[in-house]
Amino acid sequence: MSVIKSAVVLGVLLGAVAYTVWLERKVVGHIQNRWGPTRVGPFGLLQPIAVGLKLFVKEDLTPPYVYKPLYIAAPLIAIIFALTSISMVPFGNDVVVGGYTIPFQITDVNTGLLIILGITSIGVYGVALAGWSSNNKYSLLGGLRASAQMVSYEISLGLSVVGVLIMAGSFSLRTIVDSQAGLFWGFIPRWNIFTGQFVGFFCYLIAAYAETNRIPFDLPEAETELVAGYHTEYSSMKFAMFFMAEYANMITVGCLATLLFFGGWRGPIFGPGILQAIEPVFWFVAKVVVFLFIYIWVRGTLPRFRYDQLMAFGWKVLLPLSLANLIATAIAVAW
Amino acid sequence: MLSVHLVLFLVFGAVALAGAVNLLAQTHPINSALSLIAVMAALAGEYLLLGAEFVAAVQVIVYAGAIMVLFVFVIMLLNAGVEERTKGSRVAILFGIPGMLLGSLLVAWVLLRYSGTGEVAAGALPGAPKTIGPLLFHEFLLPFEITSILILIAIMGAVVLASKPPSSPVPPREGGF
Amino acid sequence: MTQNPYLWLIPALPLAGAAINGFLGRRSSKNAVTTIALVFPGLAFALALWIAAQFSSSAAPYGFNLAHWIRAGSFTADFAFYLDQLSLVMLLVVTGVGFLIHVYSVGYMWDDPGYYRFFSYLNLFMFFMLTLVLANNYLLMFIGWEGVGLASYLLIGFWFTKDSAASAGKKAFIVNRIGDFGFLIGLFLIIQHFHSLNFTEVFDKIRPIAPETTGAGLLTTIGILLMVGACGKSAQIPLYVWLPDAMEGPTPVSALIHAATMVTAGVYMVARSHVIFERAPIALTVVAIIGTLTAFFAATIGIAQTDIKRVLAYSTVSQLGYMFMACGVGAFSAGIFHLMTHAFFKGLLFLAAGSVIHAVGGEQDMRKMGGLATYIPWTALTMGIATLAIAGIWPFAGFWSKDEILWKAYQTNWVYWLIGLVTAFITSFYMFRLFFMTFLGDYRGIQVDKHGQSHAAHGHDAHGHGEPHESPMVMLVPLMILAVLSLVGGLVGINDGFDHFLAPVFSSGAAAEGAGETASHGLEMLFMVVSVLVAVFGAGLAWVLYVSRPYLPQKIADSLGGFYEAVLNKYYVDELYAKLFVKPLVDGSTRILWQGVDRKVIDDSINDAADGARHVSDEVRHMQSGNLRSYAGWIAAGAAVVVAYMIWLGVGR
Amino acid sequence: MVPLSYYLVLSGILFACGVTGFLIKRNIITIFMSIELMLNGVNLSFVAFAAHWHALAGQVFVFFVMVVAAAEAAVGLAIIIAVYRNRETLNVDRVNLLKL
Repeated sequence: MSVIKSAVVLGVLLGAVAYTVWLERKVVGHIQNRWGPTRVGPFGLLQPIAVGLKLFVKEDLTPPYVYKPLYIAAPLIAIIFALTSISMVPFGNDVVVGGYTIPFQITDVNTGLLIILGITSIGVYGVALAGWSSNNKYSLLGGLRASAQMVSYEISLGLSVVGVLIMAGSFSLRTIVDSQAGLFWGFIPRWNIFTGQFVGFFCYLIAAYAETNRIPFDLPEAETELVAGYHTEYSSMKFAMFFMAEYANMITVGCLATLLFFGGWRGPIFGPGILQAIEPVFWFVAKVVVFLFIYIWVRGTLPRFRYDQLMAFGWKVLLPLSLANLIATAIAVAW
Repeated sequence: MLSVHLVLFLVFGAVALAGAVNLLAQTHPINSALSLIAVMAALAGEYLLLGAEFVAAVQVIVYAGAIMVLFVFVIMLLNAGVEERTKGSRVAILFGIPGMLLGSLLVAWVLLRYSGTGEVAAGALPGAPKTIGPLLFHEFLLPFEITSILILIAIMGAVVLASKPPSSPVPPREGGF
Repeated sequence: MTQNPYLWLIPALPLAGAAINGFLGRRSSKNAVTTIALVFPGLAFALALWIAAQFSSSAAPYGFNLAHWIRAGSFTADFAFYLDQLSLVMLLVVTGVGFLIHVYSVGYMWDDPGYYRFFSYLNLFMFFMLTLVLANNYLLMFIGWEGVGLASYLLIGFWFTKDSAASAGKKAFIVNRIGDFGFLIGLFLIIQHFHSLNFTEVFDKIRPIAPETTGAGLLTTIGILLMVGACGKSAQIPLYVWLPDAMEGPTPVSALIHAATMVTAGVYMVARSHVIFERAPIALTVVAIIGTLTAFFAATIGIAQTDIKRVLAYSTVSQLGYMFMACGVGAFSAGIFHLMTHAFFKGLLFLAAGSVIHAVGGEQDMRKMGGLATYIPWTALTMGIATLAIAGIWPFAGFWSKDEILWKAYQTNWVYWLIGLVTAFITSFYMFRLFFMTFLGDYRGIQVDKHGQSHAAHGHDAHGHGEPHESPMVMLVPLMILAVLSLVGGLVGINDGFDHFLAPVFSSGAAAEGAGETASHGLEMLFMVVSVLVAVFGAGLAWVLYVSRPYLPQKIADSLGGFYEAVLNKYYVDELYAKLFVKPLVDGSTRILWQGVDRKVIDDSINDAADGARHVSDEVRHMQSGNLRSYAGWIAAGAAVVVAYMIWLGVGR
Repeated sequence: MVPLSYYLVLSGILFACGVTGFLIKRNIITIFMSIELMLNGVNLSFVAFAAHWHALAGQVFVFFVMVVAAAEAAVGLAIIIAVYRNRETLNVDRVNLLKL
């Protein structure tokens, strides 16, 4: 049962990763007044497959003087942890099919959020080790930047989430989503973002951008300074793994944002029974796609920070802000 | 009889032990660091077995995710290489390894022989955040606050220690001793 | 006990003066220093007079508890004051004579560079002396006792650049320590047995005790120890040696401290402790014997001295011996009476001597004086009155008190009386010798202004004029006042008036007193006549030897030979002490304490310990290789040992 | 059911490994990691005892150990950086000024 679910989720995720890439290219293209991919398939929809194929069949180049065990292990670590974290994410309500209750989730543990945080924190090693084992100063700088940046922003990330945790009183993502049921005045959903976690949400969003090394915080792979940062020396499938890991992480972050601040799969439910079973998943996916769009939008709009600005912002603005949010939430809840 | 609990315990224990030994055997610090991460992950598994899920999560997040990243970071920053061998190190190995084996065996023997018949069940004491929180913030409030002060001091100490020395050194006092 | 909240002001006022002058005097003008120095003791004197005016015997004793001091269990000692008839007499003497001497000092010390310092010390002395007199417990008294010692030390060594003055100060201090040692042990004994140092409480506890007539007991021990303290302070045999040397200090100091007040503290203390002494006849006898011997002994030394101040110093010792004799025969009030009159005439003598010294430009040797009566008539007149007073000529002050003592002494034992009478004769002789040598005959001093330089070392009165000159009024007025007091001061003793005034204090009185009253008045009159005759005879002898036939003394001295030498050299007592005590002490300290204990035991043990430590460290330091891992190894080894021990403990169980 | 002593033996062996690493490793960072290994070994016995005695305090103690470890890591690594800056080496045998 779990195996099937895992396989399905994994397949969907990889597909989503592929089409997030497509989405990104399209959106950025349009932002920059271009068309983006158009040649492969209608609207370039087959482009991801072509890219995948290309990467797959490219020569796997291993430069000399790299530290081989870690050079090989690094992309694996990155992709494995990126894909694992999705296993805690619930996509929708339980559905009952022929007497079997099927939760739309691979595993449901009480401390789901904690485990996701733990897994993402382990994910740093992929980037850091890749940078170090490449035996290349650009890579090393990228790795250093990545580890410092991710450790720093992980604190803000964790603290920004605690506000939601206080309100829900649980680490279980399912409980958190359930706590956001209902409406204000009949039309505003009681999502956390509307019930006081506005600041928390933005802290989360910014910290998440830094965690996933996305623009405007993509210092570890800043091509203008570091060639390609930590994955300078990687090519073909190994590069693809980093690539996929990055987009998988984006999706995970989007899922988490949806679950924590936007009521998860909650949305208007209507129509016949089969539709009612599908609709939560639809709402969920829709919200995640919105987040992915924002990701891409930001990438197309904002310039890159300087490294010292990044660290100063993380420690001097974001951390105090998320702390303040946490304290305010705690006081509000206690009161 | 081999219960699932025992099997899992043995598996995680073996991983932890292998990691610990590998930590000693490796000459490059980054390998040692990764071995240590493996040990920590295995121990997190042991904690989960014992029901201490929150401890396990924190173990992963704090230990593996933060402290060890710091280690790796420093190793990368200082570009630490393979250990040098010196006369002292050989002597240390000569005495250290047998000493460790002897000590471990002694401890193991004593513990197995004399520690009574205490047993623990899987998930014997569920350490959920909800149960640990009140304990931490009521019964152990003072130690908790003290550790926060400790952390604060450590942060300041780390900043002072690692910050670059002033570019223009203080001129020597005139007419001093 | 009646409360009198102004009591504490009397000692506090001079203290304020001392503090102000001591801290600010260096930068103040001389006039400011003078004002401060005179106003505060003057106020104290005025206050004392006011208190005396209000004093009524029925309300006495007065008391005032200023502050808690020591409270240990049931033992208490407070900053508390106590005023009865005895303290009142002392209070008036100290503040009155003290104030007059302050006034005199203004003139005497005017040119001294240490002017402010002198008055600071002098006021400090007043403070301590008044504390001593007014204390209501032995401990506070002891503070005053030590404080006057300190002030005395500071003032004897006032011209500390002069070697003899500095060593005289030290001598006074050290000799006094011997006495204080006895005093302290006496106090410890009192604490141990009576659990208090408060006069009232201690005496209340002692009164029920029967006199120790059969043998020496606790009270005798305490009495003798207290007497040792009194001997030190009041310069009695064998501790009198410091007082003549103390004349190195400025003359007003000699007058105030070493004649009128401080040296009488011992007498006051014995009188204050009369309750103890009355119950310890042996101690009382010792006091009497020591007093008598001192009186006689010091008087004989006084004959041969040529230094005007030293003659007075020995005379002081001698007169203090009289007071001790009085106390020793149980006539405490007579002793205090003599104390008072002595303060008047001896203070006057010293001040007049100071005036003489001032007049002749610092010269103190009487052989270089003579004929001064024409130059300094007022000084000569006042000094003459004082000489008549000390010699015991009717009706001067000394006559009344000395006669009282001799009469009481006779009632106890005629030997005391006889020696006292002989001493009175000698006193009269050497005092008139002093007077005649100084004021009559021809001036033998150096007329030229050379002395201005030759005596510059004295640090005072170095203006270069040849003629002896009269002192300024500021010095003469105190002389005159004291002269009047010396003239009439004894009249309070007529018809035992003084005795009756003090009677409440000494009410438990000696048994001898009652017996005295029954003796016939005729006998007493006879004694008076005898003592006056003796005094006149002594004066006449002095006239013969030093005025009409000045060549005779040298002849007598030659014929006496060795004995004269001995007297001239003060019976070699200082040399004897140097041989007997100082040298063994120095040698013992050098050989045993310094070279034996300090070098061989303490130094060597420390050096050996250090050497041992170094040898051990030389071996052990190899452990400190600088190798971090070896340190870690030691830590691990230590931990392993601890773990092994714990395992062994656990397994063993 | 697993005997408590098994956990303790594992914990003890991990601790012993940490001690040994402290003694035989030359690299300061590795030595530092050995200390962390020791702390982890101790933590395991804390959790095991907590389960055995049903006392959550044992788990709370683990938190404190972690906090101390974090503080120690921050300061320790800063010291290591300072040492490296001065001595240009991470080998403890070459950081030996602390001797006669």
